[in-house]
This record gives sequence, C-alpha cells and structure tokens, in this order.
Amino acid sequence: MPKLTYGEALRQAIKEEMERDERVFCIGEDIGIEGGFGGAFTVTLGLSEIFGHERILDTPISEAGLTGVAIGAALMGMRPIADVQYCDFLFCAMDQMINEAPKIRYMSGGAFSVPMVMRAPVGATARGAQHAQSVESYFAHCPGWKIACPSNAYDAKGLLKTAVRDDNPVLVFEHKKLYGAKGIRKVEGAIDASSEIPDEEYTIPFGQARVVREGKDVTILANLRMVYEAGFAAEALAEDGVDAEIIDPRTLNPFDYETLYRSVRKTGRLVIVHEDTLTGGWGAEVAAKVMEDVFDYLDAPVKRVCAPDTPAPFSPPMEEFYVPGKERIRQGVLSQQ
Amino acid sequence: MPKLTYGEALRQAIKEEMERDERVFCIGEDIGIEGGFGGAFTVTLGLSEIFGHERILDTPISEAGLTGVAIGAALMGMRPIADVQYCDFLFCAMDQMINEAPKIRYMSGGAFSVPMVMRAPVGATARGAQHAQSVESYFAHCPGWKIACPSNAYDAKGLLKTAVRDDNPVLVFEHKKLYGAKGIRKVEGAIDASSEIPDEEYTIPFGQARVVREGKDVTILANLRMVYEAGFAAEALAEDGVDAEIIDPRTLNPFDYETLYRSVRKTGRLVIVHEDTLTGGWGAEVAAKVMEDVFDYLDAPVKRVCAPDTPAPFSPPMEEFYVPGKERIRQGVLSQQ
Amino acid sequence: MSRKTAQKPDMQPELLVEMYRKMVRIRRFEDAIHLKFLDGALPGTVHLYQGQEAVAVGVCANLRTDDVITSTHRPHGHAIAKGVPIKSLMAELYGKSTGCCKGKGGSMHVGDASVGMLPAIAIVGGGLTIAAGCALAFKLKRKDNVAVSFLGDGAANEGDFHEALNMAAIWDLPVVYVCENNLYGASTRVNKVMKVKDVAERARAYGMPSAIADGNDVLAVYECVREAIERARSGGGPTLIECKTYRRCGHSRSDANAYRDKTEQQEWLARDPLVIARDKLKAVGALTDEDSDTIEAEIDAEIEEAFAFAEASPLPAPEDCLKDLWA
Amino acid sequence: MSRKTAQKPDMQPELLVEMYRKMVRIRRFEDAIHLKFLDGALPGTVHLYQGQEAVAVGVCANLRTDDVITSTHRPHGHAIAKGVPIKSLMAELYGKSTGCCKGKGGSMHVGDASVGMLPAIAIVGGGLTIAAGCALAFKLKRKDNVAVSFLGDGAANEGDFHEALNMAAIWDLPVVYVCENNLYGASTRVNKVMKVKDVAERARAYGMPSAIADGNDVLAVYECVREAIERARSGGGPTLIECKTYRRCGHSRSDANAYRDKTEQQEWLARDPLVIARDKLKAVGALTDEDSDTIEAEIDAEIEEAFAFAEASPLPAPEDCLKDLWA
Ligand SMILES: Cc1ncc(C[n+]2csc(CCOP(=O)(O)OP(=O)(O)O)c2C)c(N)n1
Ligand SMILES: Cc1ncc(C[n+]2csc(CCOP(=O)(O)OP(=O)(O)O)c2C)c(N)n1
Ligand SMILES: [Mg+2]
Ligand SMILES: [Mg+2]
Repeated sequence: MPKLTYGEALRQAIKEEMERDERVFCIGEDIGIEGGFGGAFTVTLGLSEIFGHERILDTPISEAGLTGVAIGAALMGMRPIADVQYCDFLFCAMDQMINEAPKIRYMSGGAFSVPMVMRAPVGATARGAQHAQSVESYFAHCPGWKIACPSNAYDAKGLLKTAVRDDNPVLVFEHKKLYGAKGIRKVEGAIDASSEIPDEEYTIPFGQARVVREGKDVTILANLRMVYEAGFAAEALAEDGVDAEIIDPRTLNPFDYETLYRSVRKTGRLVIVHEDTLTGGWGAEVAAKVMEDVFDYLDAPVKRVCAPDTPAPFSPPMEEFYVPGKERIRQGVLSQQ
Repeated sequence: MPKLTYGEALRQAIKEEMERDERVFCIGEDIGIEGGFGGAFTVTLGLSEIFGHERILDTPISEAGLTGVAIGAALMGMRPIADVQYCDFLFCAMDQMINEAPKIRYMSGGAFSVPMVMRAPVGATARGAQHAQSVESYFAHCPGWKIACPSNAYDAKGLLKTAVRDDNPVLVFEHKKLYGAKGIRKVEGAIDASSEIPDEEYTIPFGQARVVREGKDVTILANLRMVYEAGFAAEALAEDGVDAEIIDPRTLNPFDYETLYRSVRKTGRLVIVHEDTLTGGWGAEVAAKVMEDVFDYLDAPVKRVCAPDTPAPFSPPMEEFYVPGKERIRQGVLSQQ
Repeated sequence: MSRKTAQKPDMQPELLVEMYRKMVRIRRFEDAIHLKFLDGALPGTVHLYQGQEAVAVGVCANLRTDDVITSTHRPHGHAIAKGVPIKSLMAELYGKSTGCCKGKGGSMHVGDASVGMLPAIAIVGGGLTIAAGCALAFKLKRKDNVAVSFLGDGAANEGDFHEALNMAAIWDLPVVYVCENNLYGASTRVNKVMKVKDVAERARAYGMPSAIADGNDVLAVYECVREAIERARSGGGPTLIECKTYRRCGHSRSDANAYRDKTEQQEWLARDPLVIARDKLKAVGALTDEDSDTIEAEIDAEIEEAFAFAEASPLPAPEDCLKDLWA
Repeated sequence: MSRKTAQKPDMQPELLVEMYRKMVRIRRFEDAIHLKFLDGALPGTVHLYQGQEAVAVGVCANLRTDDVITSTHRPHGHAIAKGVPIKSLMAELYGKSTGCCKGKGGSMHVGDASVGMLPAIAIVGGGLTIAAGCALAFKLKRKDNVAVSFLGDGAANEGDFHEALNMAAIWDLPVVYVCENNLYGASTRVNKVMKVKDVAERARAYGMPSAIADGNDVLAVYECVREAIERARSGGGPTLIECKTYRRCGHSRSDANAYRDKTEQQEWLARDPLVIARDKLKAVGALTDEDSDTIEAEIDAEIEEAFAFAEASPLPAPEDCLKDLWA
C-alpha cells in the first residue's frame, strides 16, 4: 500500500471519480493553469493535463459565480467539484451556499437535486483574520448541506469519493496544515496526515465516526487538525493518569451520535475540541445533544476547548494562543476531573 | 404615553437619532422613494421628507454594495443604519458581514472602528424558503457583532437607539409579524407588539434580559415572535398546573446569562424556543453554557423547541408545523416534567 | 448592440396564434390570481406579470421543452410560457399538495422539471449564475440546448450579474440573458440606480453581444431572441437582450404604484402587449375577432378549471414539512 | 476612455525626486522582505509589489494625508506610498506589538489611521465598496477629500466591482478606482477570464469616465490620476483608471512564475519603472547619478533601521489575542 499525503489522497480521489464518471468535473480559481499552482494547495495539480481544461475548469476570481455555475451544472445532472482557495471566501458565495444549493431541492418539492461538492481549506496559518477561519459551524447550522472534515489522507480520499457520489450538496472542509505540501509550498507547523492508501477502491460512508484512541476516563471529540492536538494531549494526560478516548466525527452532518454516546456512556465525561470559535460553534450543538440524550451518564458538564471569540490574529504567539493546542486541551480535561 | 406599533417605534428611534446626531443616516433599498414603501416594512416611511434623500439614501439592489458602503462610511466616522429588505438577503452581503465589518477593528489592532447598524427582518410569513429564515444564529457565531432582537415596540425603540450609539457593528433583527403594519400591508397572523412609549427619551442597555412572566416551575427562554408563543403556552401550562417563567434575552450578544441563571436556579428546568432552525442554533450555545455553568441546578436536560432542520416551506399547514407555536412549546415543557 | 423592431414575421400562422393564446393565458391567469389575493383566498404575497407577457412568450416560443429557463420572484408568466400546466401552477399558489412544488415553494419558487423550468429563484440576481451553470452542463455534455435566464432591471445591479455574464462570455456558454426592463425595481426607478440608459449597454463590458427589443411587441421579442438562441445553440455564445416593457400591476400584492409618474404610466398602459399582438395578427390575417373571442373563452374555461382543481386539491399534511430535503 | 502618456511634468523638481525616492523605498523594502522570507525569518506569506511602484507612488502623490486609500492582499507599496512609516510596517510583518496593527493584521492587513490608509482588505474586491463608503462619508460631511481604491485585474471580475462602481457613479462619489492590471490574478492570465482587452472599458457600463495609464511610468500615472482626483475633489464624481503594469516577483511567497510566457516576462522586466523614472528625472535635470546613489544609500539605511527596530521590538503577549475586538 502506497503512502500518500492528504493532498495526494484528495487528488487521487478526484482522479478516480473523474475516470469513473464523466459527469464529474472540477471548477475553481487557479486549479488547472499550466505552470500554475493546481489549486491553492496543489490538490488538482496535474489533473488538467489528464482531463483537459474543460473538466478542470479555471474560473475568474468570482466565488459567487463559480458556486452558482456549479449549482446550475449539478441541476442539469453534472457532478461538479467546486473549490474556493480559502474557506473564508465562501462568504463571497454565501447566497449560493445558503439560499440556493441547500434549498433548491426542498423548495421544488423534491423535483430537482443539487449533487455538488464544495471543497474549502480551513485553519489558521499566520495569514491574518481573512485567511484563517474554520467555518464548519456556519454550515452545520444550514439544513441541506452534508459536511465532511477528514483528518487524514485515508479519510480524505474515502470521504471525498462518497461526497462526489452523494446526490446532495456536500461540503468538504480540509485543513491547511494537513495537506502535506512540500518544498517551497510547505506550511509552517504542518502535520503529517499521510496514510497508507489501499490499492483497492474504497469509500467511507457518511455518519461514521472513528475512534482514534481508546480510553476509559474521558472522551475527547475533535475534528481536522484538532484530532492531532487531542492526540498529543492524550499522551500527556496518560502521564497525568487520565486515559482519554479520542473520537473524530469525520462528518458533522450526518453526525454519528451513536459512536459518541457509546463512548460517553463509558467515560462519563466529554471534552469537545474545535478550531472554529467557541460561541455557537458546532461543539455547542453536540454538547446540547449529549445533554438531551445521555444526561444521566454525564459525571461532569461537557467541556469545550475552542478558539476564543475573536477573529484570528496574525502574529504567531497570539495565533498559538488562539488555536487550541495540546496544553489547552489537557488543561480542559483536567479541569473537568 | 402614546401607544406605538413596533414599526412606528423603530421609526421614532431612527428619527430621534438622526435629529440628535447628524452623522446618523439610513441606507437601503426602497427606503425613501416618494410614493414608495418606506422600506419593505414601512419603517422609514416619511423620513426622506424630513431628512432628505442624502440621509435616507436609496440604493440599487446591491446588498454587498450597500453593506460595504455602510462599513466605509462608518470607518470615516459616520453612523449608518443600513437595512436589507429580508434577512435572507444578508447572505448576498456575507463577505461584508463576516469578513469585513466585524473583523476590521480587530485586524487593525484597534485603530479603526465600524460603528454601523444593520437592520434585518426575520421570520416565516408564507413566502417560501428564501424569504422566511431566522438567521440570528449565523451571526451569533461570528465574533464582532452585537445582536439585538426586540420583541415589542418599547424594546425596539430602546435597543435600536442603543445600537446607533454603539461604537461597534450591531445587528438588529426584527420580526415581520411584529411590525404592526395595517391596511393592505398587514401581514397574516400578525401579532400586536405595540407598547406605550414614554414621552421622555430612553435607551435600553445591551445584555439585559427581560423577565416577561414570573413563574417557578420552568424557565422558557424565547426571543422575537417566540416570546408571544411562549406566553400563550404559559397560559395553557398554567391550566396544566405548570407555572412557567418567560425570559426574553433582548440581545443575543452580549447575552445576559446572569438573569437566565437566576431563573434556572429557581426553576431547575429550561426550555429554549427559537424560530431559527434547531441544529447549531443559538439555543445550542445557551444550552451548552447552562450546562457548563449551572449544571447542578438542572433537574432535567435543557429542552429546545425550534424550527426543524429544513428550509421553510411555503404552504400554511407546513409552515405552521415549521414555526414553533404554543402547543409545541407546551408539549416541550410537559415532556420535560 | 443592435436595436430590433419587428419585421414581417416569417412564422407559421399557427405559431403566431399560439403565442397570442399564451399571452392571453398569462394575462387572464394573473388577473384572476390578483382578485383571489384581494379576496384573501391566497397566502403570502405575489408579484404579477401583466404587461410583460410579450417577453415571456416571445422568448419561450424559441425554446424546446428540454431547454431550460431560470426565473425570478415574478415567475408566473415565465412558467406559463415555458409550458408549466396552469393547474399545477395554480395549486402551488394555493399551497396544495398537487402544486408543481407540492406546496413547498409557493409563488416565488414555481418550477417544473418536465418542461425545463427550474424552480424560480426569488433572490434578485440569484438565477443568473445558475443559468450559466446549466449552459455549462449543456456544453460539457455536447448538447445543443440553451438556457435562458430572465432578470429584471433591478437585478442588473447585483454583483451576480457581473460574475455570471463574464463567465458566460469567456466560456462562450449557450445562455441568453433576457432583462425585462420595466423601469422599476420595486419602487425605485431605473434611472436612479443606473447611469446608463440601457441595461444592454453593459454587455460590452464582457465582450458579449446584446440587443434591445420592444418588450411589448411579442413578434419583436421573438425575432430578437431567435437570433440569440440560434447563436447560442450553434456554439456562438451568450447574448444579453433587453426588453423594454412595463408592469401593468403593482410590484407586489399591496402596491398602489404611487411612485410612478402618471403620464409615464398612461403612455405605457396604452401600449398593451395583448392589443399590439392581436392587431398585428389581425393585420397579417392570422386572427379574426371571432378567433380572439374563442381564445379568451377557452382560456377562461381553462382558468376556471384550474381554480376548481386547486381548490379541490388537498393541503399537504403538516409533517410533509419534513420531506424533500434530501435526495 | 482616454489614454494617457506622460507629458512634460509641470511639477516641482522636489516632488519628482520625492516620488522617485518613494519608488526606491518600496523596491528596496520589498527586496529586503523577500530575502527575509526566503530565510524563514517572517511568518505566513507575502505578496510583493516590485514592478508596480510607479502606480502606488504616482497615485498617492496626488493625495493629502487625510484622503484615504483602500488596499489589497498586495499592500506594502500602497502603504509606503501613502506614508505608513516603514518601521511600523516592517514590525507588522514580523508580528511585533510595535507593528502598525500591533501584530494583529500581518502583511495582508497593514494600515495606519494617521496617514489615511485603511487596513488592507485581503478579500479580492473587498475594498471597493468600502472605498465608496468612505467617499460617501466625505460627501455627506461636505469635505473635499477623496478615496482611492486599489484593485488588481483579477478583482475586476468580482461582483463587488460591479456594485461598487455602479454606486460610486450614480451618487457621483469622490472615489477613484485604480486597477493595477499586471496581467495575472495569481496564475491566471487576464485574457483567460475577461474578453475585453482593457479593464477600463468596463467603466462605461456605469456611465463612469475612465483612463488608461502606463503603469510603469510614474509621471504618466501621476498625471492621469491627477485629473481624476481633481474631478472627484470638486464634485465631479468617480473615475476608473487602469494602469498597465507587471509584477517582477511571484504572486506570493512560493511562486516560480512558471505560468508566465518568457518573452512577455522579458519584455516587461526590461521596462523597470525605477529605471524609467530615473531616466526621466535625469532628462529634465531633476536628478543626477550622485543624487540617485545618495537616495539609495539613504533608503538602505532606513531599511536597516526598520529591520533593527522590528527585530528588537517585542512580540505581543499571547493573551493580547483577546484584545481589540470591541470598541
Ligand atoms: C437579493 C434581493 N434583494 C432584494 C430583494 C427584494 N426584492 C424583491 S423584487 C425586488 C425588485 C426587483 O426589481 P427587478 O429586478 O427590476 O424586477 P421586477 O420586480 O421589476 O420584475 C426587490 C428589491 C430580493 N428578493 N432579493
Ligand atoms: C475573494 C477572494 N478570492 C480569492 C482570493 C485568493 N487570491 C489572493 S490574491 C489572488 C489574485 C488576485 O489577482 P489580482 O486582483 O489581479 O491582484 P494581483 O495579485 O495581481 O495584485 C487570489 C485569487 C482572495 N484573496 N479573495
Ligand atoms: Mg424591474
Ligand atoms: Mg493581477
């Protein structure tokens, strides 16, 4: 089994899906230019040479436009994979993202569907407030979007393939520090999220969380980059005598509450970690649900360790404070014991 | 004390603030045309005759544009009151609403501020999915916005005046069924939200919830139109032998947890009601916070009664099912006892 | 930019009569709906199409069933012209489960997959990029279909207009943008919000051809659009067509049109597209007074039937609210 | 649309030299920053301005301190030209608390209220409507100030361009849009994403005057913009100016420019705006070789000082993250 980076795994998923189904095409800014970047994080690098510029379609800098075009193409039976260079730019296409893509099927009484994928990189990387957000929660609140957030190359490939085959709009949030870009495109503080990728084709069904680490004292629920920070924290906690279980939801909608509840029933404690800001973040929803559904199993209130309620600061010491890290997670867990 | 409708009270607030401070002006679509609507819900009706078209500025249908213009004017020391005709159209200006207005001050290190107000009508009124949303939760998740949501004319006037004087961006969500429009502009199912308005000037500080009804058995937290539905439910619950306390947060950010906690400590039960959809709604945050902070006082998990996770349907029977009403709130409370 | 006035139509007389019939259908439908609204029989609000019938009909007469259109908050005329049965249209306005969107959409979202009408988008400008996407799909699939996107003069100031027309132009997409310039966006007159006299002028910014048609003359619209549709169908790319027209009604349910100049109103109302069409048809001998009486009577019967259907149809169950979100 | 080539400058020689000095300051600053980046001494990414100096300098030479500019993801040149001290600029790139945004903003958000530079907006097109808003404020306050909004060719395809220019035009706002057409938006060549040859052509869609200047000739830019600024200041409304230019650097930190045609690159790089300016100044006797050596030496010293300042400055405390959100 070859080891692929997260970015390579995404690329492989796109390539396989484009080979499998000629309705699949990619649309985005700077994704297929010769000598160009292959997307802001090189995911589509080389694909225009294989599939041509019609199916790896470079657009003007027009996020609303390209999203609307993806919706229209999807309505006509195509399978667009659209992307924005940074998830922050989804807000430039927000009418399409909130009022159109997830509502058209419903308001047509089920007569039309919008089988599109939108890929968007999240996370803070010392670029300031407009290139740093984690925006999962805005969309987790919007009925009609499925949301995947792979934390490693294996999941990235399997979830993206499932996304392409889904008949509904699917958002795939990718974390910038996980792509595994090398050389001059390497991101500071990057994390190795590469995986052994099976030779056989596979997909990963939505709504199946992954137990990343088993433990009995506390459940840590974390997504994307936070899965790694939770892992570092769990190691430290082991030395504190706390045995942490880590769960990666893999998709936020649908959300695998069953796996989470199984864990919480065992540990009695839950700490939720996300890089998205605290107030109104998706962790609030999970905390509320957990309380509604497994209240009696909780030995302590659910704890959330998230970015504080500010925009992302640029300067590294402040950014490090902003993004939840190993030590803050560890403290969060300990404060709950 | 004259009795004013919600719409009239908003108009009076705008008029007084424009008289008080020449930096205040209004900007929006169809707000000041002679013979026109005075805004989608007549709030600015007649104001252009008093203040002229420079200060009641009609714009093209360009939500991103008018929001950006408001931001720019605010940065230069003006005090714009911008509005969109339906809150759904905020998504057309979402880059301005998320990436600019609430972040500019922070990313400038506090050197600039954006003292603007954005008004936006929420709520379902048999107009289908793109004119029906309650979108408070999207913005309650975004650091940098203060959010007011008046449920009656008195609050509408006092909160809007406070909003205009705040040095930060403030969103004022108004509910379409509360405006009190008459004659041909009357909205079906409208609720009388008029109040006696004191002759003396007043403002209402942000972050002060209002105890709408005192009770000892359960706390119902509800905003905007839901305050009334909660009231109807409370009356029915009284017959069921349940004495409900109703709290109207008045502002979602800042949020008056103190008043809420005081109530929850007394009643031991909390039901949160909002017209915004359930998953990831602002009620999730409140539920999570309540669990974090007053866990030990809770006799039952916090219950949420919200719109279901779908777009708003058009047809009245479905819309009635969609919007939380008296009976659904009552059942929510009873299921928790 | 070219200005089109109608030439002698080289069309079959049956097609001409069919266009006239559709215009009458739209007019009568909207008039009837308006009354029902005033009676309080219909929920929500409505944006009526009287006065603009020549545009929808003249445009759609050029389209095949599997060509698609996007529409706006004012979609009934487009729907009828594209062939949505008025029964299911009417039932939708009533919020009935037999409506073309099962009561989920309402007036502002009517659509019908089987006749190539996407659910109308009530966000001003929202349909423009979607139409480009439909056209892109046709291009990628090597189909010779065309997408038509209706928009108002007001929509031409939304950012989506810019992004959509630019993309359509650079990719030579088979899409035709039809701007119905009825001089107002809600209560705002077009000259207050746009310095150029003609929306069509804006096509130039995208290197896109454009044309202006008399939007109250169905033959003028038909011919002007035909050229654009043929170009699009044969790979020649998009066109922006501006149809100069006027709404005979208010902007929405409750609008006395007090913001409109009386003289302007009189001048435009005197140019009733139905009258213009009828006179032209008569002039070329395609229609007699008798024919037109018959058509009106037939249409009125159709509409009565549609009302009967809609009124007799069941309302959706409240819990149907939860259906149709996911495919 | 008018095309401007530089006439004999009717400017004070001191002003000419001052412009040249600013261009050198920008060039040397960016060159130095580039090296620091390659060394890994600076966090994040950077979009450099070498090659476009004549635009920022030629434009800002027309502005007063209390006029304002909006800038983009590529803002250092604009900042320096508008008068942001390079110490606080440099410190910002280092993420130091002495930076012009206290380290909160970084390269893409530099600004300085005291010299009329708004925090740069890194959302492509995001500054355009904001600039119109600043101009509206000037108008409402009856001030004769002007707002200038810098944008790239790529930004001219964003919906915000359309909405901003239209609003500026209909209200005759005192704002000048300066499009730096450097032929590329990231790796995408302008002709792939726009059918019109000149961005300036688009002004017509808003009834706005426009002009094209040689963006590598600071005098041409200066004169072209002067006319626009004067018009704006005296109530004559907005202008769109397109400056044809080229970036000498990659798009961002890590870019080998492999998507650019070699001949094109050579031709443009041969037209170095600094060389062009120096030669012109020499020709009119405003500058000697000695002067220019002195200027370079002075600037290098300034930059050294700025580095020393930035490096010696303290980093913000981690918890400073929580400050500056609320007024
Ligand atoms: C994005 C957006 N902004 C505002 C509205 C409210 N609105 C509905 S129709 C309308 C006027 C539209 O004018 P125009 O495009 O000329 O179409 P017309 O009504 O004349 O057919 C407005 C402002 C909307 N539906 N969507
Ligand atoms: C809304 C938005 N989309 C995409 C980007 C990513 N991006 C940053 S710079 C850039 C290219 C901008 O091109 P242009 O406007 O010509 O400016 P230049 O870089 O040439 O100065 C892109 C696509 C962004 N910052 N904002
Ligand atoms: Mg109109
Ligand atoms: Mg460029």
